[in-house]
Amino acid sequence: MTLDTVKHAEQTPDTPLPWAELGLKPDEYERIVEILGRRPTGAELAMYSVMWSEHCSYKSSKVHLKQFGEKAPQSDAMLVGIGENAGVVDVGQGYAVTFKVESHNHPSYVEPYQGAATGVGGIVRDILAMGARPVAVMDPLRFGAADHPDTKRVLPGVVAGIGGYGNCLGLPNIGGEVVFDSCYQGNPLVNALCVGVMKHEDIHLAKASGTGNKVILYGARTGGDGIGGVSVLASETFEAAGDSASGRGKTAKRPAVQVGDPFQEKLLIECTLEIFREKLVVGIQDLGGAGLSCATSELASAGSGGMRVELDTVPLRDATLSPEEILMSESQERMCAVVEPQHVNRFMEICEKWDVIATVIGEVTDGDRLEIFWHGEQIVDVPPRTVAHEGPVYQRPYARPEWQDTLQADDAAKLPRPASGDELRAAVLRLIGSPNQASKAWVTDQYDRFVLGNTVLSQPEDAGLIRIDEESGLGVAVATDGNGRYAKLDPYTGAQLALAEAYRNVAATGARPLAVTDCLNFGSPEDPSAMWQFAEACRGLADGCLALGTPVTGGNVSFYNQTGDVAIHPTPVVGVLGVIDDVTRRTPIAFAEEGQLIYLLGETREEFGGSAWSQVEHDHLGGLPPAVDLEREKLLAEILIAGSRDGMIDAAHDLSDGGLVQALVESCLKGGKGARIVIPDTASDSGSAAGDPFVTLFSESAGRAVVAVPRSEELRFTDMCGARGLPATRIGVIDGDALAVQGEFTIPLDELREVFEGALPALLG
Amino acid sequence: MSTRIGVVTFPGTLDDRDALRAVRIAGAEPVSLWHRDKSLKQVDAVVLPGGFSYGDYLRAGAISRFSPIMELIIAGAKEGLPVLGICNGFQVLTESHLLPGAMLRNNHLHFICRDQKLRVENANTAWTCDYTAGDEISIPLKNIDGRYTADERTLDQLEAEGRVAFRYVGMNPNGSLRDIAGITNEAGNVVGLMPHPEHAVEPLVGTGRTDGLGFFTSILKRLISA
Amino acid sequence: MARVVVDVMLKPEILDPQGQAVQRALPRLGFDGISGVRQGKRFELEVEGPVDEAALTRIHTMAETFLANTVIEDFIVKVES
Amino acid sequence: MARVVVDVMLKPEILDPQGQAVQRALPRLGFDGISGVRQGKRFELEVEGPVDEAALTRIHTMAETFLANTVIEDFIVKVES
Ligand SMILES: Nc1ncnc2c1ncn2[C@@H]1O[C@H](COP(=O)(O)OP(=O)(O)O)[C@@H](O)[C@H]1O
Ligand SMILES: [Mg+2]
Repeated sequence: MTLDTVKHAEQTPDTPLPWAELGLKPDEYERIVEILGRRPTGAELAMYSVMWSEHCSYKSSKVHLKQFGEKAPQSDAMLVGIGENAGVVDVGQGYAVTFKVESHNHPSYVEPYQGAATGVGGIVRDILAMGARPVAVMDPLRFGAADHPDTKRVLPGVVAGIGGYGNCLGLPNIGGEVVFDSCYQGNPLVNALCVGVMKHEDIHLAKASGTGNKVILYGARTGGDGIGGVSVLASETFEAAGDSASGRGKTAKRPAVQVGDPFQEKLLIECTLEIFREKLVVGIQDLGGAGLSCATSELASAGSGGMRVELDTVPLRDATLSPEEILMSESQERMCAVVEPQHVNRFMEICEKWDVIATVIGEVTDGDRLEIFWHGEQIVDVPPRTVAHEGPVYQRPYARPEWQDTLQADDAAKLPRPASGDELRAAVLRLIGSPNQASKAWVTDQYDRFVLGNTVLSQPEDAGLIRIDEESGLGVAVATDGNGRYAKLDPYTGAQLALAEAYRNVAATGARPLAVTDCLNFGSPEDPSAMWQFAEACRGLADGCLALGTPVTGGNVSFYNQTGDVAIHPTPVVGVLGVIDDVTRRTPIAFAEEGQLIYLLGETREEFGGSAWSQVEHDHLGGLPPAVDLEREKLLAEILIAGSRDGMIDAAHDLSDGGLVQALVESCLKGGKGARIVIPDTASDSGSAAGDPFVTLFSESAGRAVVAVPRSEELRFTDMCGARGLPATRIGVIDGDALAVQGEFTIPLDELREVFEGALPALLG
Repeated sequence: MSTRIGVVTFPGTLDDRDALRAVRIAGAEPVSLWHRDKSLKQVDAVVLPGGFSYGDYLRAGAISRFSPIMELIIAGAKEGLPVLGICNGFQVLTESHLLPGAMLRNNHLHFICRDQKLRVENANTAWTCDYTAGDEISIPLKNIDGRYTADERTLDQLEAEGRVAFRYVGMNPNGSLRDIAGITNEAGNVVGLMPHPEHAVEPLVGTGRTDGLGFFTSILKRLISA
Repeated sequence: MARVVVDVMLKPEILDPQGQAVQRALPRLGFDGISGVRQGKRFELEVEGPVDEAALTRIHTMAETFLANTVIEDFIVKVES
Repeated sequence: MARVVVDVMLKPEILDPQGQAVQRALPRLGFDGISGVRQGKRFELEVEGPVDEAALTRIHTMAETFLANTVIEDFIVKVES
């Protein structure tokens, strides 16, 4: 096989290249030729094709994501915004926190364990690359129907993979989501979030500057992982250059599956943190999707000069890899650093201490080209910005699907409702025993939530809460939420509901929401309906973030979550980060003290579109999702935060899917105490639902929470709510060992527990 | 002079920071030890903390058992150096044959993380003397290879000699034989257990209980009175 | 009763962190001269009835669909004598 | 280069939940006639130089002290042809 050098490319302008097989469109290929003034070499083609893919270039989503910047609320907390590996937020006392959520959906369907494991690994390296010590992970998950046979393949594998990787890394898993819906049958969603902490001065960026500085690749050896597509370059085309008809079969097809090595990643983390401590790097980038292509072009593009790389110095796991494959390989657990020459020795010593392989593969040049050599011959000569930051941008057509009206007209209000106390009781048990509403302990018990010794709150609390300073008690809370059913009914509102819920969850722990990350999981951008859902969700999220004053700091887009023509529900997953000055003030969900008063905050309206009740009892999805009032969410959050800070509330639980009764069951079971509830009947206090037990218990109106108030604090608390204009309705008292709704039903805690905790084990074994 | 307690970090150790913190909270001086160290830095006792040393590849503890520092610890333990192995540390101790038996995959085959109740069966060891035999404590348990196994003769001997230091109460979380959660050597200086006392030393974090602090106050008491 | 063994190994091109960790440890333990280690699984199956063509075909299917994850693993079926 | 295989299996008296889980799943998947399943490990070692008596002795020691934990596991060493 002849090496396709730059010179060779100049001399053989007519050689046909497999750009179409690599996913490039004719006009995209034309642009590459235009940029280079000649045909690309195989290596250049490999780089452009992967960097211009949807996954790396955001070519369909960019025009919509722009709003997150344009509509960003004024925030002093934002230290690093969208565009870097992850956003960075000031949390006070000199600390900065970085967090981001990312998807690994498609790989997790193919190989659940490794797909999910490497999803965790990838997001952790993103956080590490910002200069931060990763301190926690979370995992928002969506699966097909709980009783579908393939769910029994995918779910246990995904959960074991997340646990297997995260536990071995020593990162506490502090929360996530597990949602079942048949729309995810062929397209499970595996999103992974990581939080990292650093001091302000430790923030690092992915850029290569300073002529003569060395480019060091360190971590695992490079193998053939995840390069399925590009092997065509190594095989047919060039093998048979000028004779493409011969079609001679060649090397084994490279594995598209990446295998994770969490032990290697743990070493990489500790090694990198030690390198940061000694201030040995100028710029740093993790290797994720698109591997070295991405790392080298992004570092060079963001820096001031050019870069020269000797590709044959890359340590390999498989000696037969071609240069194109090395550039494309997605082997895990690798990082790339730019280091001043006088620091290289120390850098290498630290790597040696941690048994991490490190190699100087190139250096920063004073030009403006990214040049890559293979045994002395030049195979890449490109302007790095054109690869990394100036990919194609599409204005995909989008249109509101015609079925949207029909769907919204199919109002959930018409569904038959439980009429008697006994029927209500039965409906409660079916609700909390349904896969989506039942305890997720089967999943979360497989995750280490204690490691690092700073976990203040974790599952099943509203948000995960981590102490970041032992002396002062400074902490951060993170929650992720997303409801595909709501978003299907109305993607604009659905995205805002996801945001509002995560925001509320963070506030419920007593933390002040500061910033947002998001993972937007949608169908094909080439389908105008899915594209409309995406556009609406982005608009909703951007408007919502502006209203709440919480900027989007980063996130991820996952398109093509569809099988044939059938897409998943549009599923924007939103993560909100908050700060709490003193973690001893945190509010848990548990009802722990008998005699404390239970207050319902916010207004309850008759809102059942997309509700858990409509799904569990009627397998119904139609109507409109609950209305969003972001001013109200802000007010609720202020009350929850003040209540926690000033010791007025001892428990708080946000209300979301499943409504009031779901929250009451969870708070009772967590605290091991019952509750006596009286359905409020004064309309002014509790909204339009007053007096109707079904609506009060099952409606999913947003902007609500339940809190437990010590009797001694009642007056102070209700005064505060009254003065601020937040409806606060006393609905009962913590008491006994049953959930009793006066005049309707009583369910002993033991019975609730059996149903709530028994459901997933019964399904998953 | 203050009491120096060493905490070993192997590649892949995770709970070393927590163990160091627990030592500090108990009032001793925490000393970090590195797996390649050729000296024990004059510590009075050693903790082998939890985690996944060498990724738990091959078998949990099998690779770290051969590190340079383990040679010193094995020799020291035989002369009476107090050694506490927690989780992965316990696995290292059985792999080193400082404690009998072996740890296998949990019988349900899953990683399990829970607040686990134990009974302190032997309150005479270097690491349990601040407890009373029969005390029930709750501390976090988190592992996938936590099923304690030994042959019948060894088990009988352990029982007969009072060397079962901790037993699971209420629920056996992994199929450990005779509900064994932790054991001690004959001399009582080497103790290993699967659950994590170092995660239960502060009221706020972890499970919110401080039932694990006694391990660290025990050793302090023992060393000071010695 | 006959015994059939199914050996399942990661495909050669797939990263084998376990084998790699073992290999790296060997020199430290004083074992030289091993240039590669791969770690896989071995299943020993006790088969009722005769191990004929039909039985082996069934076991092959079982290995392919269940014992091995053919996305990342290869397997072989052997009759133990 | 020669290949030596070390098979490591749990001793017969030790409970093997992995093997049992496989065995229990088989009938559900439609595979009958398997009365027992044990799951163990298989190590494939690439040996530099000749695989003579001396090399095999060394590998045997390695298996005994490292690859297998003889408290719970048995092993055998085989030269692959
Ligand atoms: N996959 C998961 N990983 C970790 N924690 C999870 C996961 N799924 C659910 N949880 C946790 O379980 C609890 C209940 O989840 P959920 O009912 O979805 O909460 P909410 O409705 O408040 O968002 C939360 O603490 C959540 O963080
Ligand atoms: Mg919640």
